[in-house]
Amino acid sequence: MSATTTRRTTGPTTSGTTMVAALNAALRDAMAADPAVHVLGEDVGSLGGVFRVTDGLSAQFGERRCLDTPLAEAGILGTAIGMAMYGLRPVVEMQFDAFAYPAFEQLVSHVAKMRNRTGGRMGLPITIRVPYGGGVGGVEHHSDSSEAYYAHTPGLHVVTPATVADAYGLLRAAIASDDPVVFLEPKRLYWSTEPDPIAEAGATGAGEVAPIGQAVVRRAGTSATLLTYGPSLPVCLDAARAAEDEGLDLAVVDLRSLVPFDDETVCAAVRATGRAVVVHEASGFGGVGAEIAARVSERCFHHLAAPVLRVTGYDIPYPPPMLEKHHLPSVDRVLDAVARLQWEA
Amino acid sequence: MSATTTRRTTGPTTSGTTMVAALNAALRDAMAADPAVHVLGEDVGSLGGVFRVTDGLSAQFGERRCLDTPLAEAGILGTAIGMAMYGLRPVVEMQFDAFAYPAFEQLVSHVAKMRNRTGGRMGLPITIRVPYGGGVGGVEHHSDSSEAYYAHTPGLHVVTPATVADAYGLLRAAIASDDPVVFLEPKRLYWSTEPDPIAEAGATGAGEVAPIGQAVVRRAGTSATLLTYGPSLPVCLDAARAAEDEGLDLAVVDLRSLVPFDDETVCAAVRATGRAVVVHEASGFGGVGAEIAARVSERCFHHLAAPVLRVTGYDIPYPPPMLEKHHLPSVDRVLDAVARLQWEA
Amino acid sequence: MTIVDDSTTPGLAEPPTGHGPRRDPAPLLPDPRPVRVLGTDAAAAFDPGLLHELHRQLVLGRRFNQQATTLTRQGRIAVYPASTGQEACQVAAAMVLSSQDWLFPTYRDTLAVVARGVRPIDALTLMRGHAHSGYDPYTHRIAPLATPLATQAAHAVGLAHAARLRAAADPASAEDLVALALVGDGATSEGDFHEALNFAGVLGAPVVFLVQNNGYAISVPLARQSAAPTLAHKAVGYGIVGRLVDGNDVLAVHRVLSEAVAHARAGRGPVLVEAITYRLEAHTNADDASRYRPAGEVDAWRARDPVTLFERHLRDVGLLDDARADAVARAAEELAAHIRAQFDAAPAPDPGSLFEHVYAQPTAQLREQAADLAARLALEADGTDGGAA
Amino acid sequence: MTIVDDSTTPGLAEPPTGHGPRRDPAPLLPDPRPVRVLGTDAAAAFDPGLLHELHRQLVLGRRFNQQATTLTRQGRIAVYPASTGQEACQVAAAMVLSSQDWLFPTYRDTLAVVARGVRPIDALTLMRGHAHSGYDPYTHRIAPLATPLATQAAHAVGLAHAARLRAAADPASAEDLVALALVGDGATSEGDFHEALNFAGVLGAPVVFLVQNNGYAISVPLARQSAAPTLAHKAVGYGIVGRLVDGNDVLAVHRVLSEAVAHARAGRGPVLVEAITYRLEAHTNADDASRYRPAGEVDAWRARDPVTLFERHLRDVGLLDDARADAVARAAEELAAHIRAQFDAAPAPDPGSLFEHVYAQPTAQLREQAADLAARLALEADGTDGGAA
Ligand SMILES: Cc1ncc(C[n+]2csc(CCOP(=O)(O)OP(=O)(O)O)c2C)c(N)n1
Ligand SMILES: Cc1ncc(C[n+]2csc(CCOP(=O)(O)OP(=O)(O)O)c2C)c(N)n1
Ligand SMILES: [Mg+2]
Ligand SMILES: [Mg+2]
Repeated sequence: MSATTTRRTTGPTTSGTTMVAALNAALRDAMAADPAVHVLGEDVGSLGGVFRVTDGLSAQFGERRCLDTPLAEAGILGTAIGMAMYGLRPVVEMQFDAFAYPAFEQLVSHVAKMRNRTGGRMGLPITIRVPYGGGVGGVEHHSDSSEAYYAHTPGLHVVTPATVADAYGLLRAAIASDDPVVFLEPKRLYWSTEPDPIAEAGATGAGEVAPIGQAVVRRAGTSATLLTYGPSLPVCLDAARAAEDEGLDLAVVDLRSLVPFDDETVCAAVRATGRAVVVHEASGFGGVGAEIAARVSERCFHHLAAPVLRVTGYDIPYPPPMLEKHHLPSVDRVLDAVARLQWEA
Repeated sequence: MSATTTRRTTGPTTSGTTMVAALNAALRDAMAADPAVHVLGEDVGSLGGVFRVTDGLSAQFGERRCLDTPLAEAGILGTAIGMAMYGLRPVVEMQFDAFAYPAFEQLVSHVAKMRNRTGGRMGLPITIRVPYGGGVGGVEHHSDSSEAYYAHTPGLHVVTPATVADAYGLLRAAIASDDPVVFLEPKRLYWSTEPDPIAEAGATGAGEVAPIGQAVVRRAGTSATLLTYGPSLPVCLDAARAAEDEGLDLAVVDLRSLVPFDDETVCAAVRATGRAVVVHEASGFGGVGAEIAARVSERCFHHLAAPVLRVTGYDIPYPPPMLEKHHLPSVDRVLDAVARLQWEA
Repeated sequence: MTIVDDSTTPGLAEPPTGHGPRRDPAPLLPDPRPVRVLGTDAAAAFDPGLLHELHRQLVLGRRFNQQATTLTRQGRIAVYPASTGQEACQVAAAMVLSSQDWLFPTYRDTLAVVARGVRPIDALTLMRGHAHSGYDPYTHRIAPLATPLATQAAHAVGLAHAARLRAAADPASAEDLVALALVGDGATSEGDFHEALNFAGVLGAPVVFLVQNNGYAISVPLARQSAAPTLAHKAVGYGIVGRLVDGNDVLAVHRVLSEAVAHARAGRGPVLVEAITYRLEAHTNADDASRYRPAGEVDAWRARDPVTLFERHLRDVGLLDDARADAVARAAEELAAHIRAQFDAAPAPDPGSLFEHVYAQPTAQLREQAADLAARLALEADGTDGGAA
Repeated sequence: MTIVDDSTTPGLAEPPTGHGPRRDPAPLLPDPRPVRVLGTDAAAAFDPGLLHELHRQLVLGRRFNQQATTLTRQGRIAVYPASTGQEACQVAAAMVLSSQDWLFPTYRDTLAVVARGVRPIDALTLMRGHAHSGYDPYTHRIAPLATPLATQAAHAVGLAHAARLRAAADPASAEDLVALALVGDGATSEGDFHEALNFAGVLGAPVVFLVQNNGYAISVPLARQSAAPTLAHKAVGYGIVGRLVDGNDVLAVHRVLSEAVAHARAGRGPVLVEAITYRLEAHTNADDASRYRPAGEVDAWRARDPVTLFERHLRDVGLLDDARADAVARAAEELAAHIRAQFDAAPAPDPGSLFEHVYAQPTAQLREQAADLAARLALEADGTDGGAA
């Protein structure tokens, strides 16, 4: 099945669906559609995962298809590699962002490289689901934004939904992809239902498979362009609404896929306004925002009226719950950056 | 001992010294100066390390001070953490870049975070030596450039020497630092002796401790500025020499320290020419070059006559030996990028 | 012990080297019947003072677990992984250590941390959410509580090894310390557990590993975690001694751990102790244990509640009467009240602290970012106070 | 077997659940005397055809090791980790597998890969430096040779488990396959080894782990690697069967591995086999073994050369005469000549291949980069050919 097919399924269609429910439906539909799809991870069975994303799967498909593994992330991913070698499509759950790190070697040295190593003979269609990011009051090691590590590793696709529909659509696409996909789920949005209908071109509808590699303009605008993804999308949309009061019309682009990167959509949106701010939760230094700012600056240089600015987490370990609000990009910080876009120049 | 003291030691002073010998001298001097310094890793004892960087240390200081460990990188780093908790200064050798990945969780979740976690009460003065990069005909997994992973992790210092003198001086500073330092050694330069004397301001002399956090201008120039580090410095210096024929006078900045980043030196050098190219071996997407390009664009925007360009490894797994020359930034690729700096504009 | 055939057929003699120590496995293998003391003659050997202190700690510990759980219901602690049902292990782990020893707890071992002397509010800091850790690890010789499972086991080995290194280099400053690393049954599956035990075995480091086998890793039962005869049997693979103990029998845990600590302290190498116990509450307050275990199972374990078992023993041997029980219960209530009061008085954390301890000295970059946040907060404060810039 | 005390003191009865399978350790523990067949009566049970085939493979294997090492001296192979001295393990590992089975080699196991049918030049591709892997893993059911130690052990478990899953879901397509994972003694220290064995034990996957214990991990002797009685004793910690075998006795390795494969294939679970052997050459051609081991030790092991030991046995039992020995030697020379010829004919790799297989379909970004390189190479070619643009 191609990763870019768009087709109707039994996915969630009601407007009150949470992102968790959408992800659950995507897994369920994928497992029903293809017996090669197997879910494995810590507590994914009878518990349904600590976030309930795998709820009911072991009951419906049996414990063989939805396997509670021993507590060892390298072992889980290593086992998934072997399963994929034999033709299965494993979907691995990492319980939290920081607990994917024990599997880093298997991910970087094998998952990302096996197809290349074997001259295309052995691909590993593994989906690695990682609940990521903060804003949920998690204790240390439960709120990391680790996307930069994965995005810098050739051979991986890196995808992150920001809407309920995309949670469904991108997860279906990830599982259908013949390449490994690191699928980053913004914990902060797990319990959000679809926000007010967003006027957008090319957005995924409910129950549709979303294409990997395509950014989407969530809001058109003429003054400046916000480039963002995952948990920061709602912040940017709020900022854009707030900016209206100041007479600014901000465009908001949801990247959805960090790798492959959609230069076309991003550059078009930036050229249209001549000003851009990149927004993400991860620490700024060496974050994905650096890549976005660098490539936008490179590709749109003569369209830029001001430098591309970044609003990100600070360059500190993720803070304790009581302080995390200071670390996370806020509407205010986004608006401040917009204000610094040299409007007089 | 402060990381930024500059003082004479018994380090290498002869001009024919290789980088391996300089690193070895730095370890020897540091161990002699401070009984808290302990070396540990795979094959660091009687073998002296696969690159001989620890040659003779176990003979001179005893096996307790220079310990051959079991073959387990997470265990090595985890053990070093405990040793540092007790007040020692462990210097860990990772045998090759890709073999540091098993220790990723210990590095990211503990080494980088312990001081912050404990409100400054428990620092971990660990030096993690990682031979990195390609150009030495290594089989797969022996040529990774992993600096971006470390540079994006708050709490770590990330340092990489490009000259023999800096190999000595930065390693002494790393070991003396009260913070953890990922010390990246460009394998490709291991056997190089100091190149032709380089006219440079603020460069480390032989046998001196080099300050962490200070870039150095290896070559002044007026036309454009090359920003680079580690194994790519000689390539940039060669490119600068070659550019002379075309009437271009290229400045070359050796970053030496990726974290902390020396904005001052870098921005001054870029503002002086108005044009910049970042050069490194690692894959470009999400590489350290993205951060450099982004922050230079942000901080020097109105001084730039052209976008900051990047010459990097391609976005592919590191190639096999017979093909690596195509992947590595070459003088030609650097000159091509310089040529694209919109000289007519 | 010889591991090779004695055959002397020419050319087929034993290999020239045995490739290593090749020690006798017999003394390493655990007795598969968990050590019990309660209800046996061995109980009589315990000093009444120790018995009373163990009792007091158990009752206080239980109350601590209850109070912390209540605070989660009130939203004053974000998350609390209760050790209810495991108090015998928690209390014994703290009590067998001397002041020079180090404790390496997991996220579930707040009670052991408190029993070793940390103020309850400081021990609960991580779970409250005010800071990542609330106590000075050097004051109490306790590593910070943290969640990455099994990683602390290697730290314990490194610290214990470092103490031996220092003792060898400078006998005057020698501390005969032991490091006690706590681990859950689930965490034994992590590679870090393996690497730590292997390093400990090879280095002969004075470390005791206590696996609190409570039968579950969140929802995953031990049968899906390991097919080993017992977790203590893992010891043999590292050339270290394995012991199995009834984790709900506080005297048994105390005895086995004391012996293990003495063994390690004497330079005889590390010990792996598996304590069979049960967590009576859910994994944390956020967990729904009914999804993965039957109520009957919990009830059966409740009948083996470590506090009740011990109280029954003390009453049987005439060391506990109602008056003493009441006094201890009052002390427990005082502890609970004290904890609540500490929570009332706790100040909010300072946002400036975010940047202070990332490095020994903040970098220029962090000073910039700290200034940015400070300016933003000043502005907000002005706004809130109605003040004008 | 019961692991709890039978005591029936009220309230002190055995824990309500044993938390897991708690199986009997006795059948899992290895006999600490390595299995030997050569020089024992058991040797007589082997079929002469098999004996001759083993002999041929051993001689060819030795010649292969020599030829590959020679090619490193000529600079035609960048690096070669010879298995000289370990040929009995290499050959037996390949021969005990059926066609439906899978082999998961380490970087030292080129010879096993060749013995399973891969063309020598293709098996040497990684070490030559032309590509990361030279053979189709599906054609031969051999995972690519790769260097990250112990990581392949988990892949073997996953593949073996997947085969069982498919067999259960679709009995018609069932393959009774076994995965054989090769590991070095040093690699047993890695967390990945532990996690793989634990998964195998819990899943009951049909995997055999063969540890070639050659006494060293590069320079590090086994005594610094592990304090275990034997590496095979690690099996008990995973609830799997451990066996110890003389790795220089090809008949013993063949027998023990055959039994292990049969055990796994029958659904009786995984097996860990430790073969005690020795690498007679340096770690690789880049290594200087004199830095860490005495010449006398090497000489002593040379006296137990697996090829010589086996030839002596065959001559003793009248199955090898000079004529047969010469014929096999000639075949070995032909193999060596064939390898040299293959090297002469091997084409240079295509730079365009760098971008082709990073993903199933190259991304736009990679197409851009491939075009950049292609343009650069075209320009260079023009320059070299003296052609003008
Ligand atoms: C490396 C890592 N992986 C996953 C987790 C998530 N997690 C937290 S507790 C837990 C279960 C731990 O079980 P066990 O070791 O038996 O300890 P217990 O909770 O029973 O005390 C898991 C999977 C984690 N904290 N660290
Ligand atoms: C994860 C990892 N760490 C380190 C290395 C570097 N290295 C290559 S071979 C080797 C020694 C391996 O020893 P052993 O497992 O005994 O295998 P042998 O070489 O004896 O066949 C080491 C440390 C590696 N390849 N992978
Ligand atoms: Mg548990
Ligand atoms: Mg070995």
